[in-house]
Amino acid sequence: MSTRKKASPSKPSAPASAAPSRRAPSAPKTSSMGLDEIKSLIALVGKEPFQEFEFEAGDMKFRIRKDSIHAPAPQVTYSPAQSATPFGSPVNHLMASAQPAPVQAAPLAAALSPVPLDEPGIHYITSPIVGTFYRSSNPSSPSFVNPGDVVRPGQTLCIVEAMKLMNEIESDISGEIIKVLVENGQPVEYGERLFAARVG
Amino acid sequence: MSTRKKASPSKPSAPASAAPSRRAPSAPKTSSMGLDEIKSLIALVGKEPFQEFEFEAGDMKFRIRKDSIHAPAPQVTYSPAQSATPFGSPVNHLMASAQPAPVQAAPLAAALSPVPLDEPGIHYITSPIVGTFYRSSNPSSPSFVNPGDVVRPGQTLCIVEAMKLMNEIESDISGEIIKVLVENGQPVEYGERLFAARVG
Amino acid sequence: MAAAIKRRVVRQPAPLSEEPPFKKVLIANRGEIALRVILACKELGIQTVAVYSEADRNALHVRFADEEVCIGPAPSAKSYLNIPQVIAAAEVTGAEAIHPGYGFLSENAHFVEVCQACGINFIGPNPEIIRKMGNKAQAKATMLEAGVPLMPGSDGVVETVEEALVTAEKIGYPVIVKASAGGGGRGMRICNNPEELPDMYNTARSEAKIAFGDDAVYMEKYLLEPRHIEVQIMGDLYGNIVHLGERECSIQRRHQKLIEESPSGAISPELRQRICDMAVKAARAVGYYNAGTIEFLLDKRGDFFFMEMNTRVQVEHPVTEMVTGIDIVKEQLRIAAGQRLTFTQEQVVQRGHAIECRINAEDPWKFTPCPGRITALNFPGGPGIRVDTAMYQDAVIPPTYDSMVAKLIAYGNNRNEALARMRRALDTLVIEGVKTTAPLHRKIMDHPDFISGGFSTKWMETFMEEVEAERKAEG
Amino acid sequence: MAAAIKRRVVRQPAPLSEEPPFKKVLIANRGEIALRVILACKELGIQTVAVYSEADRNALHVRFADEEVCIGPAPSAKSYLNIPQVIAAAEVTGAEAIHPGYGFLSENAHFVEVCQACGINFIGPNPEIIRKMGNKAQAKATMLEAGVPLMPGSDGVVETVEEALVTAEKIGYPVIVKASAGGGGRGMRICNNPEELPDMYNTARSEAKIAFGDDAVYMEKYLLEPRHIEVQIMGDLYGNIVHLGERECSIQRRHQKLIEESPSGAISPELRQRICDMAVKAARAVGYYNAGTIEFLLDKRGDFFFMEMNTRVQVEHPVTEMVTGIDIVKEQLRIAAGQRLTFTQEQVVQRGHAIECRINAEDPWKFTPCPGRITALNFPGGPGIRVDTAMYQDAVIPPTYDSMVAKLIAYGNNRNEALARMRRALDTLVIEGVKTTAPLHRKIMDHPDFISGGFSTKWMETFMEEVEAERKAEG
Repeated sequence: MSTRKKASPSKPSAPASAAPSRRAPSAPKTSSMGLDEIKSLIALVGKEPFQEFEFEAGDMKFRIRKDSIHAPAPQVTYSPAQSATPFGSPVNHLMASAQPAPVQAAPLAAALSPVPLDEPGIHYITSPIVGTFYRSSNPSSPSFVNPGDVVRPGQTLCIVEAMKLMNEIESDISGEIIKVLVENGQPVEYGERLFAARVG
Repeated sequence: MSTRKKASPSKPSAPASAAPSRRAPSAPKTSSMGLDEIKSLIALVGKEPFQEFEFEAGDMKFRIRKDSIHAPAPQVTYSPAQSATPFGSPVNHLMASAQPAPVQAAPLAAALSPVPLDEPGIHYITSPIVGTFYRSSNPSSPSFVNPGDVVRPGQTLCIVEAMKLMNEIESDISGEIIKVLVENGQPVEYGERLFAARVG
Repeated sequence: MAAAIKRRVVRQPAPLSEEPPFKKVLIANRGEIALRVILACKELGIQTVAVYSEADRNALHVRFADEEVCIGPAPSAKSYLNIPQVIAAAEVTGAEAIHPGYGFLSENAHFVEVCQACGINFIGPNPEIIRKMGNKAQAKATMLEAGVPLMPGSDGVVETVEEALVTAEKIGYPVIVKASAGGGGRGMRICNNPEELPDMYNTARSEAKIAFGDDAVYMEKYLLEPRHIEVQIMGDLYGNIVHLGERECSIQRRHQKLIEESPSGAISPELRQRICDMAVKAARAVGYYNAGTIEFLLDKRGDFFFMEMNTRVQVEHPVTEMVTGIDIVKEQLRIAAGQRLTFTQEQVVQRGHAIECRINAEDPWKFTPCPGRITALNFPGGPGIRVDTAMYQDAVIPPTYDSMVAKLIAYGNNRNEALARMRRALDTLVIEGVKTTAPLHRKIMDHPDFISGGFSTKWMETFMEEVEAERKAEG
Repeated sequence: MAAAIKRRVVRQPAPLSEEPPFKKVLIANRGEIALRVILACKELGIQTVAVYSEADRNALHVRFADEEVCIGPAPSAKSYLNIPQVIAAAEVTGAEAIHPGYGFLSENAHFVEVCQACGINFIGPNPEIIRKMGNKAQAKATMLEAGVPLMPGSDGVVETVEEALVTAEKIGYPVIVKASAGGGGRGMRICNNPEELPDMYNTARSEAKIAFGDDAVYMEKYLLEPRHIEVQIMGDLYGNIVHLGERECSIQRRHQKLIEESPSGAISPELRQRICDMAVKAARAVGYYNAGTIEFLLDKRGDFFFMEMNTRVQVEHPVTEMVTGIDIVKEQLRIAAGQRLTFTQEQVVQRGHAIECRINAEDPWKFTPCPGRITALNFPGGPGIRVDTAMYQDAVIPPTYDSMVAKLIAYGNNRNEALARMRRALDTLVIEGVKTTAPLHRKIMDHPDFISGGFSTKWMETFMEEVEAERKAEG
């Protein structure tokens, strides 16, 4: 799945430092240590110039990770097959948002998005092909799905037209559609997010 | 003063990534530690220039990681007047050592040097000019100074000849000459270390 | 336009001396050639669309195009070779034409047909030409008919000594007798005259029998120190075909060109005239248009033989551009838009000398690919140096595609000046993080054979043996 | 050699087509011009010695020289301008000759004398020529004597209306009357004919009196939209002097050139002949040798006037190299070694068009210097682009020296092609970490005046007013 956020404002020239582990914090099962004590620990760590703090005692375990503006953008990860963003500031780039709102630079657009990116339990259905996105089989038909609809694997969600062929895009999960991410009739690229769904 | 060690073997272009985790050795296994003790440990770690701190005692375990971006590798510093080494490996460079020993790459030569570099209490007398280094006023005269000699400020240590002029180089400290770093008759550049002396 | 297809801030186009041949062109390629086409488009005022695989998200051709479309995952078959995705990308961006670069879909006649069916202008010749020239047998038959010299040989197996003698007489000595089932030098004999032929013929047959269990042999002309000489051709839609002189591409390893130059030191003005005229004749025989290359093998004695035609721009096109001053890629775009050639044969002048070194991310002595991250980079500059590359410091060379990092092109008023410039260009080239073939090139530039120009397509083999021996001696 | 003077592994010099003019040359400069000279030396098989200040320890000219000598701390006066240190560096390394580049010691006659006294070959003309051309009054007197046109004017103060009328008649209208004590436009009047002169003359005097308490005025020819045109000269030690055509350098800000081209669009072939012949005449008058430049102001009507002579290589020499194919720096080295010019006047042909943009580390609109670390870098490549620079990603531009980051040179078969290439070169240039003037250049490349070639030395002022107004309008 492609996040489509290309250039982070800071130059990620040092991938080694840019790949922090991101684990969801374990739920604190309090035992030997009381809640107040944990709180005071957390407060202390917050004051210190730490990036990460892991703590384990008995069956209790917690981990703190700060993401300051100094820290590399969390969405940027590198795999060997992926190269670094070519040069830092995307000064020449604009990203047209799906909304008719004025065009927004990528990071800003992301910040304004009502759907939090990569939230646990949220699944994105992406386009397997390049083409034009249609929500219904023809202009007079109703949309295949709307936010709020519960979908099953294999259910048709939309059509991506390419080379005069109408390609039905099917759901790969069971869940509830919470947002349609592309406007009807708009072009989409490979890996582009079409729908956000809550799995379940 | 110029150190004359130009190229470090690793490229200092990514200071952040150049700071591998340098873990403090784990504390000996003393068991159950109170909250105050943990706090004091945390506070201590915050003050020390560590990147990571891991602690394990009995069933308690914690790990602190500081943001490496805030703390670039200590050996790499940039001053406005100094630029980064142009590219990493000095593959094309050789540095002829002052000894008649085979030529050595710079870092290796430094490692072999019997005089520790920048040791506390050691002062280097450097050449203020480019020219040819002579230890005596003429070939039949004795050297101005020899290792073991105690010198005073203003005392002539050697001659650097440039443009047919014999420039007497004077000591800028009181102390004992412990090593002559340049062979008689050899060219020296601006800022080049000529003598190592023990101040006092 | 949706979020998918990012648009850059496009500057107000400046007044141009010529109308752009196209409004928007999609480049169905990656790496330096994709960037090269983008540069040509920019110079002509054409908007550009980059397509890219997920592995190339941060590639320079993506950065410098006006629009970009991700067309699939890293494997070429699923992205750069995926015709429906490429066509759909052109459709959704409204690109009028597709430049295929070299490799990938550039010589795929089916792709050209799909372009045509979708009303997209393919920047290259038509599918019939591509198909004809892509089929070895058909290409040879066409050339034979057009009177272009082919490598002489027997028609299949030579059954008897008498037939061998007749055949040898027909194709001219020296000849080589080869086992039909053969390979690796066994069952192979070179004969210089009719006296030694009967013995050689029989020995070859017995060797073939022993080695392969089959004593069938065939015969071919044996080329003494052949050179790979190719001629750059350009033709428009109105039947105008011109050549842009020859390129010398004999420095090859396993049929991979390493170094190319123009002009060739092995060619006299008279021979140049003959070989270039023959190339134009060959192109005319297939009604060729757009850029193409006719490859010949040139014998020591000045005989040359058609090998194949490439119906696309070549990796080594810059050396021709440097000596002729003609921008081949811009001309390709103009031709595809239906414009006439902007120059006549008389206006094509080879001036000075150009050499190209292909710098690959490979071990310079073992040629094992070396993908990875570029940690430090300095490309040479100054007079007479051109660099065609899509690399930058911190870029990652993926293992998925070819290993070319950059093409270094040196130009001089004569070969010696070009050579001196290439040496100093290689001496001031810095690429760290991956191994490259630059040290190999630097060594070749100092070799007496290369300096004198006395080399054939077989030279690299000998040279690598020399290198190997040297390396062994050094421990 | 001691530890001080590091030696690089020097490759076995390859067989050369010409004997190196020198064995070893010291370059008494830094930045791109030091590297430029090193490249020329490398091409000629000459060993190089870099000198550097402590601020330039990691500079590319140090990296690519064969030997390097630290000659002092960052301030130029203590390093690059420190004659004893430079000479001592040549002595200890055994350099036979010193190339001064431009700036620093390049026009210091005393330095040349010291070189001579120490038996070191200075790559440039002799101290007498440098001294003569370095002194404005003496240079003008020499040129007057040689019949080179000077800017006409009064001999000092003009005392009466009658004298003003006579002087104006002599120098030709329009004339400018200027307060001797003046400045800032006050006490300054432009007169187009004898009718308006008496009034203008008197007004100027009264204004001068009020403004400066001194009513003395002098007169000069007033140039309509003057252009800065300069002619590249090369001469050898045997009295051969040739010109390499002209350069157009009218795009200047506060007498700092920003953009240079060759040829000039304002010059007809006939005028070119006249102005270039005059430049040769001027050079001959002082017995000039090595590379030099005669700068003229060219009037709208085709009259031109001697401004000054630069007795060294110019920043903008690459545009001449691009159109003539002559390597000026290599030729300088050959001349200094006593070789004859390798070409005759007849062999010098201006072919195509070249434009140079000086990219400075400055705010593009306010021109405040912006030293700092370069965090990302991409120099343009491809056909027709030359980059002269000593920058690299991660380099630090010290505040101590001039702010030039790179010279971008675009070549094309004609001005339009060169312009298109410069545009796309600027569009694919990436310099991050410091501000540069690249956006200013990009804007100029799109301006109708620049495109049409209709500009004078006064143009930048108007252009910057336009820019300012635009920026204000945008908020």
